[in-house]
Amino acid sequence: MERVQAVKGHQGSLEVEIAGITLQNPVMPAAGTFGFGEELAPFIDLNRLGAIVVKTLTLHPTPGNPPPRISETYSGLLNSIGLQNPGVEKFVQVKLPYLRQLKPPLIVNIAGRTISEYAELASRLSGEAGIKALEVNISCPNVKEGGIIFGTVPEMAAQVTAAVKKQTSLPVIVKLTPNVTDITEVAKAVVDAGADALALINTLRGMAIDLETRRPALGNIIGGLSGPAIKPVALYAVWRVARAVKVPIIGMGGIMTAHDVIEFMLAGATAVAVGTASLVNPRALIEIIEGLEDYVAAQGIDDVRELIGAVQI
Amino acid sequence: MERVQAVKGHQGSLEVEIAGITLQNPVMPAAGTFGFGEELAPFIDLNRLGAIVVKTLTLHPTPGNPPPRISETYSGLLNSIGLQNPGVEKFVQVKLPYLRQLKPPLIVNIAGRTISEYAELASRLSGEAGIKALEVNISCPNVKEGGIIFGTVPEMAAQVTAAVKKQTSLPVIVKLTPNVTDITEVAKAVVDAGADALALINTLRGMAIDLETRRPALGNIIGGLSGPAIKPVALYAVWRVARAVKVPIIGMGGIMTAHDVIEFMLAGATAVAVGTASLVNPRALIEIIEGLEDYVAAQGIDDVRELIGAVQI
Amino acid sequence: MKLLTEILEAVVLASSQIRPDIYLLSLEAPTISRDARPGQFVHIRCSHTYDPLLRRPLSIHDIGSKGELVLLFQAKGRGTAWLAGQQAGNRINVLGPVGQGFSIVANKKVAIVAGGLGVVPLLFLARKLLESDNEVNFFLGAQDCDKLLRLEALRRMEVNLFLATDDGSAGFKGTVTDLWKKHLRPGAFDWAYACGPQAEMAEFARLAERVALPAEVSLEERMACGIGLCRGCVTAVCDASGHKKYENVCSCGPVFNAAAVCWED
Amino acid sequence: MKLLTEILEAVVLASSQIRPDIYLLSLEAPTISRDARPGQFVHIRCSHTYDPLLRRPLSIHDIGSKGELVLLFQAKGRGTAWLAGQQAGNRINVLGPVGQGFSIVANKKVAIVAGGLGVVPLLFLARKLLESDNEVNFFLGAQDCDKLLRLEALRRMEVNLFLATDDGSAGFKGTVTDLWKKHLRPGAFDWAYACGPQAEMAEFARLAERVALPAEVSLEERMACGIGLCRGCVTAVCDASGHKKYENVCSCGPVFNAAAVCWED
Ligand SMILES: Cc1cc2nc3c(=O)[nH]c(=O)nc-3n(C[C@H](O)[C@H](O)[C@H](O)COP(=O)(O)OP(=O)(O)OC[C@H]3O[C@@H](n4cnc5c(N)ncnc54)[C@H](O)[C@@H]3O)c2cc1C
Ligand SMILES: Cc1cc2nc3c(=O)[nH]c(=O)nc-3n(C[C@H](O)[C@H](O)[C@H](O)COP(=O)(O)OP(=O)(O)OC[C@H]3O[C@@H](n4cnc5c(N)ncnc54)[C@H](O)[C@@H]3O)c2cc1C
Ligand SMILES: Cc1cc2nc3c(=O)[nH]c(=O)nc-3n(C[C@H](O)[C@H](O)[C@H](O)COP(=O)(O)O)c2cc1C
Ligand SMILES: Cc1cc2nc3c(=O)[nH]c(=O)nc-3n(C[C@H](O)[C@H](O)[C@H](O)COP(=O)(O)O)c2cc1C
Ligand code: FES
Ligand code: FES
Repeated sequence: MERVQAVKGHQGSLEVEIAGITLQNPVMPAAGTFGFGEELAPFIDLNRLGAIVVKTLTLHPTPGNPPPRISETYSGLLNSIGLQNPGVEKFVQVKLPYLRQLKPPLIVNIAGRTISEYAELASRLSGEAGIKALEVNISCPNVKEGGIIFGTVPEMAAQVTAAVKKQTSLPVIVKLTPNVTDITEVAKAVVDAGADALALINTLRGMAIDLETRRPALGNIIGGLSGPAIKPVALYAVWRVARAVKVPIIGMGGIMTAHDVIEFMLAGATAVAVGTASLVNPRALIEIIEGLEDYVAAQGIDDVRELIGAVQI
Repeated sequence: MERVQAVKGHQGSLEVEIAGITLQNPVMPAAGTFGFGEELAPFIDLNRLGAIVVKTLTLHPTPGNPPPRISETYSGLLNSIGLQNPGVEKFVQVKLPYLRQLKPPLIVNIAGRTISEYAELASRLSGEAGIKALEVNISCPNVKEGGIIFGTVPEMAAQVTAAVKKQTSLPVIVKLTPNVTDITEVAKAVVDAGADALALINTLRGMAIDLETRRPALGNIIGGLSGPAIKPVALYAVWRVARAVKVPIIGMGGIMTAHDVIEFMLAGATAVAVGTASLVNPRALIEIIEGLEDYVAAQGIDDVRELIGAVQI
Repeated sequence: MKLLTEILEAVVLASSQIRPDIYLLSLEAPTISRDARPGQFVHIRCSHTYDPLLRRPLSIHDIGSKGELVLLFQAKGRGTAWLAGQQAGNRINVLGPVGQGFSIVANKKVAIVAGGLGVVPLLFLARKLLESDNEVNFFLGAQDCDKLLRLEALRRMEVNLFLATDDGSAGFKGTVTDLWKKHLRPGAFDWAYACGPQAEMAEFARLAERVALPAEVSLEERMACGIGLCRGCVTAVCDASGHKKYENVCSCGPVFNAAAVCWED
Repeated sequence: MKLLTEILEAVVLASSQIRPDIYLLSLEAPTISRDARPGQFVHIRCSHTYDPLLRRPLSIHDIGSKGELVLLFQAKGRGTAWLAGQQAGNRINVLGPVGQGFSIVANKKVAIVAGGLGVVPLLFLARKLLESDNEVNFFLGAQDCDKLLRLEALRRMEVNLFLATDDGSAGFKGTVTDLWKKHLRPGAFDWAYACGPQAEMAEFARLAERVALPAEVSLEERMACGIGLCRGCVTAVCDASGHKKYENVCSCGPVFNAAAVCWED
């Protein structure tokens, strides 16, 4: 339904740039919905993605939250995974070799329980070949220590950013939470502290109750809401932040189709990430990229960057 | 699908109490989705509702925002009505006589551009017979002055509440916005300032872009998101606030069925409001009340108040 | 009118695709068929879940000879695509009839100006105006001759039919308002009605005003409730003194006095 | 296994309601039928819009004689209600086969313990175990005789069938694990498989461990992706040293070594 007839012959450029890194197209996976890449390889050609973004890494292996971790909501998904991951060392040994040989730039997402853990993660990963940028997750609603706490107080967000910047020469993308009164305050604070790009939004805090048991539907009680349900909130956040800061923005939140991508770019995103859509349809990333190719062709757009922030007010 | 078979003979009480007012059942309309009552009268018996809540009133007639004011999102609705209403005087003259003769307690929702406007509205309405409570809207995302600004800063929210309380002996319900970092801070501030009950949540800030025109889908650029999409966010807010304050809570946000009502009550709501559901199905309020009757009957619940805050953690 | 509005599970009697993107749908909805007046619409749930969430407004296109409710619609987006997939025997949740219809005059010379899908409410209007002994002059326009909708049905009615196409593939070459303008002398008509693209209706209103012809238009606006609860569907109208205010298209319209509409918005 | 997983628009060949809330659905899904192993599941979109949003996991119940993929499911909530409404000729988006299936042993005496809907993956398992020349003892339990599913199909297979019902309306009166326990002497079986309610599987695991019988169970957990992307579907498993960790039910399971599962959770 969403696919536009391609105009024969016309081929607009889909290339964009984020923090000095060139992406062949603006579409990448959202952290935590892509495993470590291999799981999707049977379904799509990972080399066609704009970038590769892997599940949040912590310094030590993290077991994650007790199940149930998933609860479906109307056009949305509540999750409380709790950053389950093998830890940075095992990642470097077991996962990185595979990821390194993929063509798209690799962005590694990190989260610490303390500012010094963020710094340590940054320094540990900076030395590794094949990593093109770090995405700093200060917005996970599902862990007790760290996570979202750093993302809601502008000063703390700035401190995390500065600490990471100090340890790495890699571009630093800071991932913001929408669960704040004014997201532009946090955005400005992290940009002032050196963030090279911003990623937004992470999930909205949410909850569901199972009527049969009268217990929370999630083992962790609360979770993060993602998927089409949150798209309007995400688009608003991107639009607000794009007008408040000068660094490029990776927009995300409920993107399911190429049309959604275009809305995010018009609102001010330079690139986008696709999360929940991949969980529903493992081919979503590629179908979205193809949809984007069709769209720029049909509209006679020479350079997709024309769309960035081009909403008419 | 949602209707549970009623157990013959058993009839649990649905009565609840909010700020000294007895409601025959916990279900009322959400402000702004019920007109001034008359519009729904052809479809449902208004006397069966737990309470009557009318569109926000302002001191002077408010023309509202330019169209388009509505944009459908996935399982959600963006609106930017902008508090269009005839003003308090016309309300008293033209609408109140009709509302006064209805049996359920009448709750009048008010919004000012300044604290003194809130106070003036409260004093003007307190003298009128037939009004049982005031709902103070400090959470409308769609107006430039007042509205949400008062709802995001705890001190200002408290000031509005105190100013209203001073002018009226009616119970005061304060309606909160979810667009804050910590809703419990605002909740505590308004309760300390004298709020007798809380209503939450108002809409989430959101935005959509029309791809054909590349303009915002709403004339006001941004709007408020309501409907099933936001239910998990609303439920989380109710649960948080219920554990933070002692006053009763009117929960709302995405309630479509009796099952949703039960989730909100388990999370801590004493009563609930139904908004978007009435726009989709004019009979929703009554169907939800009937669903609730069936549920308490089927579960053998003697008193619906057993459910309030009864989620098992 | 409101007391007549019902919510019902209408049975689909027949559905046919009359153009690649245009569908004709007959429903069994006796109370609606009985009470419907031209210009009113029905408001339809296009899902059994919450996505799509809102009802879709569709004008009442006709009441068939067996009392069936006939709708004519374009499959545009997610809601109408769902509707296009419904087959005979399925049940559809319909709210209606809603809104204020056209004024039904009697024994007059009337002009009906239909641009594109604007024909939808105007066919039913023509039928009713004929029943009240009016002389009905029906101006039908579209981009090209393939897009002239319900031509056969109109030809079977006792109307004077005038055709216009943008490309001249049938009838007059130009817009339907341009065609109408050629027939518009003072006194040529006693009453005029239009539905179609915004720009053509604005032009229609301007032309009618110039010759002081009473004129009504049917407007479109995005809707949520369709029954006046939410104030989501407003259009700007001006009272006699030029004072502008927002009125609900669903409950004060969709038919408005053409002179009252603020066309510049 | 992963490379064999496909996403396809499967055509519904037949759908029948075999109990008030239970449906048997045949799909044309040749690649899935070809590659499927007992215990694997398919992951199905139950909407053409975003509500319901997630796929629903259903075990592979059988591969029919013409290669059709057969599913057996209970209409529980919104997703399965949609699926129950699909008719022959409709297309359904299916991802599969997914997950790790049961171990297919050969020339052994095996016990299969099915509680309620647990029969779903176990019928296909029995068929495959028979093909590998095992002696198959099939213990089937349910609340009452009306809820014993696929009894006729199982009777047509070369299995030793043992029945249990909670109310004694057919076979042994009690749970299927209680019935199995009565047959469970050391050496009675070489291998055991189970699927059913959590409590019965826990009991099954305990009993099997007591006689050191290799035992496998198929677990259920809420799922999003179904292919290991999200870590949403974990269950706690213990390694030999009792060390607990969370493993994906979708990609490491749904079949697990019964001894490894942390049943107390
Ligand atoms: C009073 C009235 C009568 C109408 N009668 C007809 C008719 O008889 N035949 C016909 O083909 N169309 C008619 N329309 C337009 C029709 O309602 C829209 O084309 C339809 O709602 C589009 O829905 P969708 O799901 O296909 O599109 P989507 O793009 O999925 O719609 C998304 C949202 O936008 C709204 N929307 C989209 N386009 C329009 C539009 N042009 N006007 C109002 N809302 C819109 C939808 O209702 C929905 O809320 C009428 C509109 C109004 C207001
Ligand atoms: C590997 C596996 C195989 C399964 N095989 C079968 C089968 O062959 N036949 C059958 O009838 N059922 C089977 N189930 C259970 C089946 O998936 C659920 O009953 C179904 O998802 C319920 O969806 P719904 O839309 O009807 O319910 P809803 O209540 O609308 O579901 C809401 C959400 O909860 C999830 N959910 C609800 N119940 C369960 C459950 N018991 N297990 C996992 N998720 C659940 C849904 O997938 C959905 O995400 C299986 C489950 C798993 C994990
Ligand atoms: C199952 C799941 C796991 C997630 N894990 C992470 C994570 O580890 N790190 C992170 O920064 N964001 C994580 N997210 C958030 C997503 O990256 C993304 O910000 C969010 O889901 C919004 O996008 P979507 O609506 O396209 O999913 C996760 C989201 C989901 C649904
Ligand atoms: C069209 C529309 C108009 C609204 N107008 C008001 C209003 O005037 N005053 C107010 O306090 N809330 C208003 N709201 C918010 C609702 O009262 C309610 O808080 C919100 O919609 C969440 O509930 P729901 O998801 O059930 O709609 C409005 C909501 C909608 C959808
Ligand atoms: S659509 Fe709600 S008032 Fe018109
Ligand atoms: S459901 Fe996503 S990892 Fe299992």
